[in-house]
Amino acid sequence: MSNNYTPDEMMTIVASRALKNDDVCFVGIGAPSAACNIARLTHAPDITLIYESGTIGTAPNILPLSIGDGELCETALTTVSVPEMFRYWLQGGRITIGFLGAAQLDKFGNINTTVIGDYSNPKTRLPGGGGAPEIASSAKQVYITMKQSLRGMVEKIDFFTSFGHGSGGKDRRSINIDTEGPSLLITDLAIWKPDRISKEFIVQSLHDGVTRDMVQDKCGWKVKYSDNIEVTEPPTHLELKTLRDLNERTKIANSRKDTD
Amino acid sequence: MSNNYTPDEMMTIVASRALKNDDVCFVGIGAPSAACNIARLTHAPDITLIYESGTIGTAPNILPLSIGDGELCETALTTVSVPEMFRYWLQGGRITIGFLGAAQLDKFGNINTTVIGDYSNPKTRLPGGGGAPEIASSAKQVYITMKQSLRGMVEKIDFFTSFGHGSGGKDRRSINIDTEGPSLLITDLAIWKPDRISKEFIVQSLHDGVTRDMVQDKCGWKVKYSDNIEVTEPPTHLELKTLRDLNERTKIANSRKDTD
Amino acid sequence: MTKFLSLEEGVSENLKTGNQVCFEGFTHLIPHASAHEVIRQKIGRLTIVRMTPDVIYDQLIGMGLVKKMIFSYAGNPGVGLLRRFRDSIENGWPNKIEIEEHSHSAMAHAYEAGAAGLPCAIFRGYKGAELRKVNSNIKTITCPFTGEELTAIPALNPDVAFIHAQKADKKGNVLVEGILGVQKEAVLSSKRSVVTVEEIVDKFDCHPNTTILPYWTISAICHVPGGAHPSYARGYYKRDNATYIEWDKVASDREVFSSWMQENVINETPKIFQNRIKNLKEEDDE
Amino acid sequence: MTKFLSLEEGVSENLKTGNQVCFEGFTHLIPHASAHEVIRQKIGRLTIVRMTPDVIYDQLIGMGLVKKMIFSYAGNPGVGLLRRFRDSIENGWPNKIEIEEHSHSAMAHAYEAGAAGLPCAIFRGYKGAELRKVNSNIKTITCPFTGEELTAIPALNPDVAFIHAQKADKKGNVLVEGILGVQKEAVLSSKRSVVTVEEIVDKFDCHPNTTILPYWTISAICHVPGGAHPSYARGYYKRDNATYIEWDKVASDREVFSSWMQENVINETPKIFQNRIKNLKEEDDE
Repeated sequence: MSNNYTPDEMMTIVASRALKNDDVCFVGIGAPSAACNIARLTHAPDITLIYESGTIGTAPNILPLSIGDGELCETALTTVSVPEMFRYWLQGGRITIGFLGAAQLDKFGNINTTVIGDYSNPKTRLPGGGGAPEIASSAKQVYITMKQSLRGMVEKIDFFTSFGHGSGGKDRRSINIDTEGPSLLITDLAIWKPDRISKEFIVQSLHDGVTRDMVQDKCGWKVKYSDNIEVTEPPTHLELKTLRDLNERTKIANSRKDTD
Repeated sequence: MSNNYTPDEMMTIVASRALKNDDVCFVGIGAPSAACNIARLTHAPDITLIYESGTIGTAPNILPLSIGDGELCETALTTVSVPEMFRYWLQGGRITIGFLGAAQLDKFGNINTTVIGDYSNPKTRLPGGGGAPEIASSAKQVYITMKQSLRGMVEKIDFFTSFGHGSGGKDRRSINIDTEGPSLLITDLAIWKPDRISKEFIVQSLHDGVTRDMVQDKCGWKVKYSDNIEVTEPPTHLELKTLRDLNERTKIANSRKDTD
Repeated sequence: MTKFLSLEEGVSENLKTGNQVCFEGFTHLIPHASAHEVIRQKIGRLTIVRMTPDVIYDQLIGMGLVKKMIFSYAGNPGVGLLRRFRDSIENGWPNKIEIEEHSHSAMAHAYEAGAAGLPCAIFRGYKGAELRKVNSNIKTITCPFTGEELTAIPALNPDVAFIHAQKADKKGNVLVEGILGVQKEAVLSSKRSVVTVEEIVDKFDCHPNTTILPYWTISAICHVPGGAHPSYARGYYKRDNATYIEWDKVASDREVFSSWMQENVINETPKIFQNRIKNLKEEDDE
Repeated sequence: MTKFLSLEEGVSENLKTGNQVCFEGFTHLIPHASAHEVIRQKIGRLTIVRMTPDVIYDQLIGMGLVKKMIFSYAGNPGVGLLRRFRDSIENGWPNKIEIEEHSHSAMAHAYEAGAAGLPCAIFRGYKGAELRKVNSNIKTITCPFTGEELTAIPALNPDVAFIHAQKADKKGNVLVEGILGVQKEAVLSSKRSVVTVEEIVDKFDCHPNTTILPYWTISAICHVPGGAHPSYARGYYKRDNATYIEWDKVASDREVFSSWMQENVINETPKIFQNRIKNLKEEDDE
């Protein structure tokens, strides 16, 4: 066990712990990709990682910069076309965990990655939804990872890029979504799960050294806590080494070769 | 040129002559398959042959017994899945010539390969339509080959497996089919083309040695003839040799090896 | 998650009386051994599904195990009609099966929709075709953009799919190559799937875009060399065209059929298939 | 029927002012050289289509050649936002482009429908998603069998598709392998298509199920080694991640952008691409 780690590392490692050996994950770039691969390299060697570029059962030795790096294809069980990926694999209901990030997130797990401000005249135009609208409805569960900030975790998101639990309660069922939706939120400060009835995210566990004030200071809604709040176990030596080795390999591979 | 040939050989060779080097043919088993390959082995070396088993640009050295013989895949440019074949290639409008045979045919090119008699209590249950219903509507043109008989060429077919020109005239347009439909009928006795207006098949050419009576004796409707009726050129030596060599190679390949 | 089972177990654990089941294969890789095992286990009242029902469907029908057939072309390819199928439809022997008849394009779209998790497929089909009048599962839908009337059919989602494939690896991933048919769609659209394979290897070493079904999409893998005979398995053995031609005679007479089935199916085991391909190995020609 | 042309001719013969055009590629095989040629030829008022518009779309927009963009994710993958795209949307520089925005699943279905000759696609999409409210090309349709409300979108049928591929053979057949994206669908759904390739070979020698586009589906083939850079071509050269990261800086400032474009695009020819991949050859690592 080590005390010497960053909140980012903590977030990635906690996310990796939530994954099981028989999960089939639809992986996004960034923290989700790192988390999924740490899981694969530690406690879940048989986990199936799927990237939307069509690579199924991939096992990259370095983290891809993009969703379609060559490394993903070379180490995959097979690579299918993008239409097949979205039709047979995502919409076909074969994904157990869809990983999503967010520019803005509300307490019901609704996500905005489209615009800040008005859609037609945005203050900031973001990349848009990509796979997220259907990952949110077709994956059996959705895990969300994000670094907490007042700009990111907001009372009301500017645009519903993907639907979480709507206004809470049975909102998903009411629009005929039969998957579970966001069931886990992992931030750099805490682990959150939706309340069974209201579906509002509730803090279940504070990362080692994090206080309730620290969580509230970086969250735009009034934070609720579980009655049995826990302290997240810090990264183990193995977890941290696995993550850092992976990042180091990735950094070396992505550096420019200026001369031959 | 040779006088020593069968009506079947004549039919196949005449059909092969109708094919052009830049045609993309959706090939059925039997006479169409032989005709397409004779064309490929004589005047149309670059013709694209597609079998519904998914083989695109195939060049079999022997005639396949079934629509999915290994020979078709081994000699193909590429082999795609059957759903892709029917979706991207046939329905996508990429086929210039669809070849159809018929158990029953009427004078407007409508085809029955489903049942003789009533659908629910048939006298003879035939194999059914397979690819034909959509070949008939999606291929740019349809060529029909069949041996003439009173049972086969009938005033009224028992079941519309695939739609030709309906009751003639603009019937195809009236049900929103925008392809040309049956544009050529090649029998063992004659070459027929639809009248420009009525769409009824008219004899254009009698095979060498065939009389009008012979055609009428084996056709269940009152046969009409073109004003400029021609005599079909008999098979050339090359055509006949190519066909017979192909059939011989095929026969050898399909014979059982009883001992090692 | 897949299990490696004997074919006897693979069939008995996955196929139940009254199920809807497909044994897919488009000339290539037809799962004959699996159908024969179903016949030996006398699993009946089946709704059998296939684009191109051929010999094994003739056999299932002739043995009285079939309640209904959903299909698009029922023939002995390149040879002629299916005589046991005809005897059922025309004379009700041993029972008159129900049929739901489609075109190939419709069936292909229906499997695709099933694999894609959709309740129905839309396509441009059946224009002027009379099947529309006799099959209530052919409906229409209007394109909300162009106003064009399109054809709609329900997705296929069989209870069980049986396919035959070239290889499985030790984890249970399955590789199919050559003429692919609708096998991938059959497996992905079905609730359960049983795959017989020619060979089990440590690891695949193949092109990145090869058709591979991950182990977690398959219920059971059974090692049955020759299990496609008289169909073929590219890279292993050739199609036994002579046997297809002979089937026409066997099936033409009820008694000949019944004694043939007793001798060649009921009294046999899946092991017989490896003998049947002995003279058909691909290297024989090379 | 395909023609072998220079890239200059391939572009000028096929792309016209005001066309709808896609330059497809999903991280892999992005047709950079083709987009640069379009920029040099100043073909404008384009409607550009792509699932993942990235650097070349930022460049086309920044050069003022774009009227409208149809897309599902506009980012510099793994790096950040597209700054020229943002400048257009947020500040109208050099012009404010129209957008039609979708999800990946919708775009993939729309290309598929286009390739399959259908006017629209149905899928289970956009549930609770707000794009429904801002995009009038997202409609609903009711399944005639289950009553389920499904989402419908119009098929994509661009005037021209540009893709980059590994190989063409002498007849003009095109081989694509590795991450396939929606390139096959892009070509098959488009009225015309231009393919840049790394290499022209006599004949392919490959797995029977490899993705090959027959020569009669392609309008023009242009031999442009390195034509995907800084994207990559499996088997030839690696992705130049450093260049993608640098793009973020170039695009952050209008003047830096303009002079970069002058120097690296306007003043160059397609030949420059083979120099750009010199240090990225796959064998460098092996």
